[in-house]
Amino acid sequence: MEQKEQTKTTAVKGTDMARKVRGLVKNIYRSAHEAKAQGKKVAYMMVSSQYDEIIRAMDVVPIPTENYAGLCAAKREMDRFLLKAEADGYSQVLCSYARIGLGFDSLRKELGGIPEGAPDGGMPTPDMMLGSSAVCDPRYKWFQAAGRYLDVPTYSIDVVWPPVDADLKAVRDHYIQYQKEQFQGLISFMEQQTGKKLNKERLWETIRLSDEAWRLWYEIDRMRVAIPSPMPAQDHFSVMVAGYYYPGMQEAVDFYQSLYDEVKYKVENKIGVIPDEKYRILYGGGLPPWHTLWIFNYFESFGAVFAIERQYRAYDPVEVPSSVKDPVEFLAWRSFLRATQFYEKARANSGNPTVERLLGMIDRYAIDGVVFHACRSCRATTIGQVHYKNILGRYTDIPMMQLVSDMVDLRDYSEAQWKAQIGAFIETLAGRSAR
Amino acid sequence: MKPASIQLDELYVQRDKHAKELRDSGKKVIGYFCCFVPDEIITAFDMVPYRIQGSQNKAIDQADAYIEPMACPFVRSCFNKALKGEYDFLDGFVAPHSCDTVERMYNIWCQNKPAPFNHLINVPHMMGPSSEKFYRQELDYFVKSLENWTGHNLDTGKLRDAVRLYNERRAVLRALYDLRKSDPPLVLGTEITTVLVAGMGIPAAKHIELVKQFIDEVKGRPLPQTQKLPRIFIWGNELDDIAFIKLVEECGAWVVMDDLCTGTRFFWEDVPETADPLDGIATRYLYTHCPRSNVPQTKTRAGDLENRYSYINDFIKEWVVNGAIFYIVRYCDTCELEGPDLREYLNGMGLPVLMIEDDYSTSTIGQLRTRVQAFLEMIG
Amino acid sequence: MKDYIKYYAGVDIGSVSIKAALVSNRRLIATKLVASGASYKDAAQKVLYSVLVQAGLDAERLSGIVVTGLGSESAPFPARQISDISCQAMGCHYLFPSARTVINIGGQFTKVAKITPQGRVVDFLMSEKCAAGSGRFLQVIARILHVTLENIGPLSLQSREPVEFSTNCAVFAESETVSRIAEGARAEDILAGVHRAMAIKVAMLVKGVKMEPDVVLMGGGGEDAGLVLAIGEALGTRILVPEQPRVSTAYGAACLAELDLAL
Amino acid sequence: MPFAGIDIGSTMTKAIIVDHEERILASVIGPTGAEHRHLALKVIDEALQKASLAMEGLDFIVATGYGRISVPFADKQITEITCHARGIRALLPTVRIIIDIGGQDSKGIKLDNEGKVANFVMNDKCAAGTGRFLEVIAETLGLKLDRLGKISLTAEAYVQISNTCTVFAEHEVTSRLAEGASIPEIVAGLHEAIAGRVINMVRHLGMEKDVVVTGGGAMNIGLVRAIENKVGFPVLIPPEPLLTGALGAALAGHDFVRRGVTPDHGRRRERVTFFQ
Ligand SMILES: Nc1ncnc2c1ncn2[C@@H]1O[C@H](COP(=O)(O)OP(=O)(O)O)[C@@H](O)[C@H]1O
Ligand SMILES: Nc1ncnc2c1ncn2[C@@H]1O[C@H](COP(=O)(O)OP(=O)(O)O)[C@@H](O)[C@H]1O
Ligand code: SF4
Ligand code: SF4
Ligand code: SF4
Repeated sequence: MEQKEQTKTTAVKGTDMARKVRGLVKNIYRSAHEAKAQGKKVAYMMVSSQYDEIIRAMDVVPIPTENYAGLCAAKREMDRFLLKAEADGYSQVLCSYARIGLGFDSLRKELGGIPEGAPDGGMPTPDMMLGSSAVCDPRYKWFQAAGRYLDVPTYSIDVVWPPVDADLKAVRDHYIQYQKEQFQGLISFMEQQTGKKLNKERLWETIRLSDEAWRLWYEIDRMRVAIPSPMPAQDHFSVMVAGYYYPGMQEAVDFYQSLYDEVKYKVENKIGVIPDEKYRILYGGGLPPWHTLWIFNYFESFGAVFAIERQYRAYDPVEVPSSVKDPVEFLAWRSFLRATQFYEKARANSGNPTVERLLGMIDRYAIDGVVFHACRSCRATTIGQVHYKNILGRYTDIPMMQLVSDMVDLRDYSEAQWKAQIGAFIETLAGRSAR
Repeated sequence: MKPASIQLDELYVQRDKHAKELRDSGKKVIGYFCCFVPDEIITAFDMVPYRIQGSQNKAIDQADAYIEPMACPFVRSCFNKALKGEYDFLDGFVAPHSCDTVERMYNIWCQNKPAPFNHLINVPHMMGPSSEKFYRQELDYFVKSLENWTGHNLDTGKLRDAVRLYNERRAVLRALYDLRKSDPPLVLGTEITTVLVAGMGIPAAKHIELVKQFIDEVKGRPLPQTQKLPRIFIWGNELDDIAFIKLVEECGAWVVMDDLCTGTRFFWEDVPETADPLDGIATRYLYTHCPRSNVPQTKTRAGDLENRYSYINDFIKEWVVNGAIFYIVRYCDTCELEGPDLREYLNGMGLPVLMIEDDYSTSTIGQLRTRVQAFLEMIG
Repeated sequence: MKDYIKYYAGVDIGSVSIKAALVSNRRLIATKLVASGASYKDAAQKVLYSVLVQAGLDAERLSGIVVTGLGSESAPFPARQISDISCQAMGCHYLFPSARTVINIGGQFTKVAKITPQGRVVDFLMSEKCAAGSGRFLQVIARILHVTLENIGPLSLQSREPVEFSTNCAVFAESETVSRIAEGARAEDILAGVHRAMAIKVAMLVKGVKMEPDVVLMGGGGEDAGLVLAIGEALGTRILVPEQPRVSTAYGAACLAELDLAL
Repeated sequence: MPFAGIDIGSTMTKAIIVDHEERILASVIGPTGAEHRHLALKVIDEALQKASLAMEGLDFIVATGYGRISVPFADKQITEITCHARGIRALLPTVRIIIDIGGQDSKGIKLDNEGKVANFVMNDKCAAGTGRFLEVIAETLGLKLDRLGKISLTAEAYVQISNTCTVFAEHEVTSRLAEGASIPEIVAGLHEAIAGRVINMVRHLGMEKDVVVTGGGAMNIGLVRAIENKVGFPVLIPPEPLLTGALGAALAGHDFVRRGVTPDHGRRRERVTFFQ
């Protein structure tokens, strides 16, 4: 029996450059397959682990397994992977990215090749897996579990950030030292696997390129204070691909340069995402609902545009002391400074760095309302949203709302409920502007 | 004097009673989460370490206004108690970075129910020399903030004494576990949980005394006469209520061994007595067997599993186990990723496994009866 | 002069029932409630027709219609769509001008809104995508217990030893109910237990918007005296319930049609 | 030497009496009500009457199903998992996988070569994937339960029902109807959804031939077809799927007697006081 056709999933984008991201995504998997064919090393990796430049500098081709999960969801091709992982004994509440990844690996092993119809040609079998404890727990456990399907060398590193109430002067040295040693451990592992030594000059070069890309990206986001909004959050969730999946590559710099030009043009000519911008929304956090991104367009149909977002947003540029001469030490410093950049502010005000960040955005981007997305299976990006909302409420009275589903698992999503909530939210915004 | 079993029962029911009495007599009580905050350090400062627990038999009725319902229900339950004022007696609140949820909870707790002293210890997820060094430095920082707060310097002699004291408690508890080796075991699984949970809120010296007495009482009891029953090993995270273990034993089994946050995990290994006691403490706690820590990979998958779980293999052989039950508190990502691997390992040894995911709530435990009973029928 | 009076209708297309209210100058003239069934369209047409007939009016005499509720997109007649949260707020405001917090327990979701003295929504929360804490849940339990909906409330009030539930899933609670029956628990104690469990869920939502008195309970849940009592206890406050709780949202919709606010 | 099995399910109560050659003497099926005890007695009495026996004439009574703990006259309580396995072993000895779809939960049971339970899985708390799910939706659609199967077979395509929760699936169903999907397509979608969930769960055990579908769900031909589609080969259906558990219970009673376990007569007498 055939299944009747599906509803729409992807979002209409606001910028030309965001539409080009699809090519960048395809290229991730294409280059991994090509590298594999040429006998180059490919590695499963976790995005935003602060080690990205090292992987590039070692000439290892990364396969971002989390991105692949999001891709499957956007193509609504996730169910068989989710179900496979669940059949293998993984809980239905376990991180759904991990479930897709494990389900994919399990299926590939069972079939002896890439499952037919897997989006973008699927992920090739990696030569190594590189986990990290940055951002969340599943990211250092997932590859260990994947060992069930893949007998390949696996290495994970810690990425440590101090708590906001820490005395930064007292802890800085041991945090940076540990971070550096963790990177060094990774480097020796990769040197063993590839049979090549890390070239420090090459590492400096990749750092320079990725810092340059992120600087441009930061400038772009600063331009987004413009009214009407030149680039919406759904575009951000596309264009982040260059920053997170092409670190240390010229492609990322070129991409953001073009995007910079486009956004600049839009700002100068007051070209907005939608013709009648009534409300400016802040995407307060939570992974995007990859399965139903058109929901952003649904907001737009009421004149509400997502002007800025916290999720997947680049760190603000940080100033590593010029005395740091070693690139690995530079990475450790950069990681520490990125993590703690809002701590001072937080301690002086709300006590919470995320809240500080959100407050700054609400102010600068002339925000009318905040929307959070709680993902049932992603603890790391979800837990705390209610707390942020509570604290934000002490500083601002703009409406805030939390939508609940999952980043990829459609079974946790109810369109009827979302529409009802969005309707009421828009009316609340309207009620305020009428007052 | 009441028999130790009765005293322990009372302490199990009213976990905070003794800690509150001590506090009223002028002692400071420091609450902490999980198995990664060394009791020894707190004790060396002449304070009472108190392991924070939730209530499996009470609904979580306030925490949802502060933390999402998809967070670990154990942590939510603990915070729910805090919101109700049931942890107001704590002078300090210490959280290790055991998992994402506890780390988030630290901030939420401090911002809504701050204790006079609050501290987070960052515990590495990796194991290895550099992690050991870092964790040691985190402990130094913890000691320093305790010194700042109490106005006293850490007395290394007292720390050494505390190490010895807790090692003694570990030895006593292991001796208690030895009584589970015989068939039928001399102590029930429910009794063991009662004894352990009762001890989490009182000074070690007092606990040692009670457990020793309890062991004597057990040895004096008549031997239980029953037909042969399956011997069960329980693996999982937070199981601080006896309800589930009771269910398993009621269905016709002996619970004889465990690897739980509220079981062997927190006490099994001794702290080595090193020249600088903090070194030994750092080593001991960092290498706690817990799904939230990552054992480095070896060459092969089989070798890997062996490396990660051989201690469980020892438990199973020594305590002559016939079946394993996993009790996982839902939304614990690390346990959920670990469970299938451990099952693969145990099945490989021919040990049947029942995997249960639950809500940290005794009200749902009746639901599990069919599953547990069928499992026992299957292996029996 | 009758011809110069203006009439407005509100239609609330809910998951369990479809309701219509006819108002003029905020005065309630007629109401109608039918079960939703398989076709929203027919039922919506039917309730609208019914209130018009009750008032002896032609469809042309209507000066405005607002549709609301989960099924509002399938309204078979031209009408403004407004979310049920705004409608319930407005309905509540005209019924109880002192109200600041309004709870609506419908078939599928429970919604809580904080409102201004003018009846505007300032904050709201909706129950999670889990049926526990919704009216349908009670229906399922009533069905297992062989109790009619109308009897749930009175029966629950007779309970002396409510069964303790702390699970938060409707269907799971359903199986728990079955095992409690198996253990011999009495129907009234089970119902009272369910009411308490639901009340805890609802109270969480209410606390989430930072409750302010007066608190009004509308929707099908308002018909259930046992639930009203349990919520009052959980919140430690007095709960106001309108006379016809299930049509209050439709009434609010009709009022909004009349006000023609720029929402 | 007669043996009785009584299966108190969440929806139906079933009783069976077999003789020492394991021939069925009587069987009764009735709905499970709010008061299990009375019903248990009613059903067993009816069965006893059919078999022209008295309670005292029974050599062993085994109770199973959800309500097993509240059958005061039973000699032993065993889970439905073991009973289903026992029943199927007698009826269809080649079976290796049992899929039991009951009113309240669904289960997968794997049998070893001797027909003993080697492993099992049960649905986790959610009603989706059970008979109750179908009952609730059938009610919403205004359909009789026993018609669902045939209706879905007339559909050429199915609509996807993605909500796992009964209560929300119900709403999804009504909105699909509003969008113009036909009732057969929706019913087919429901079967597809349940079959998917159940099979996915059963896959934990590893699929192996033969597969039998039993319990109330086996009465629904549309659901059975959907399951076959997922499994990829035909499945077996016992002649009276609702009775498998009760039969297994009766046979388990026989096994007990063979092993020399004596019935618990103390319990049985309680029944007399109960009756008055
Ligand atoms: N007389 C009653 N007694 C108790 N509960 C009732 C009664 N009537 C309706 N209900 C409850 O109200 C719910 C339906 O509420 P309603 O407001 O009509 O829902 P919706 O707006 O979603 O259609 C039912 O699920 C039922 O639990
Ligand atoms: N004729 C039928 N057609 C379709 N489904 C049926 C039929 N008879 C019973 N059922 C289904 O079987 C379920 C009851 O099955 P059963 O195995 O007796 O469950 P339980 O043991 O939990 O009572 C009901 O929920 C219903 O969905
Ligand atoms: S928990 Fe969240 S951040 Fe972590 S791997 Fe899963 S999806 Fe990614
Ligand atoms: S049970 Fe798991 S999620 Fe909960 S606190 Fe422990 S490690 Fe964290
Ligand atoms: S957990 Fe239960 S109530 Fe919640 S969605 Fe699932 S079936 Fe429904």
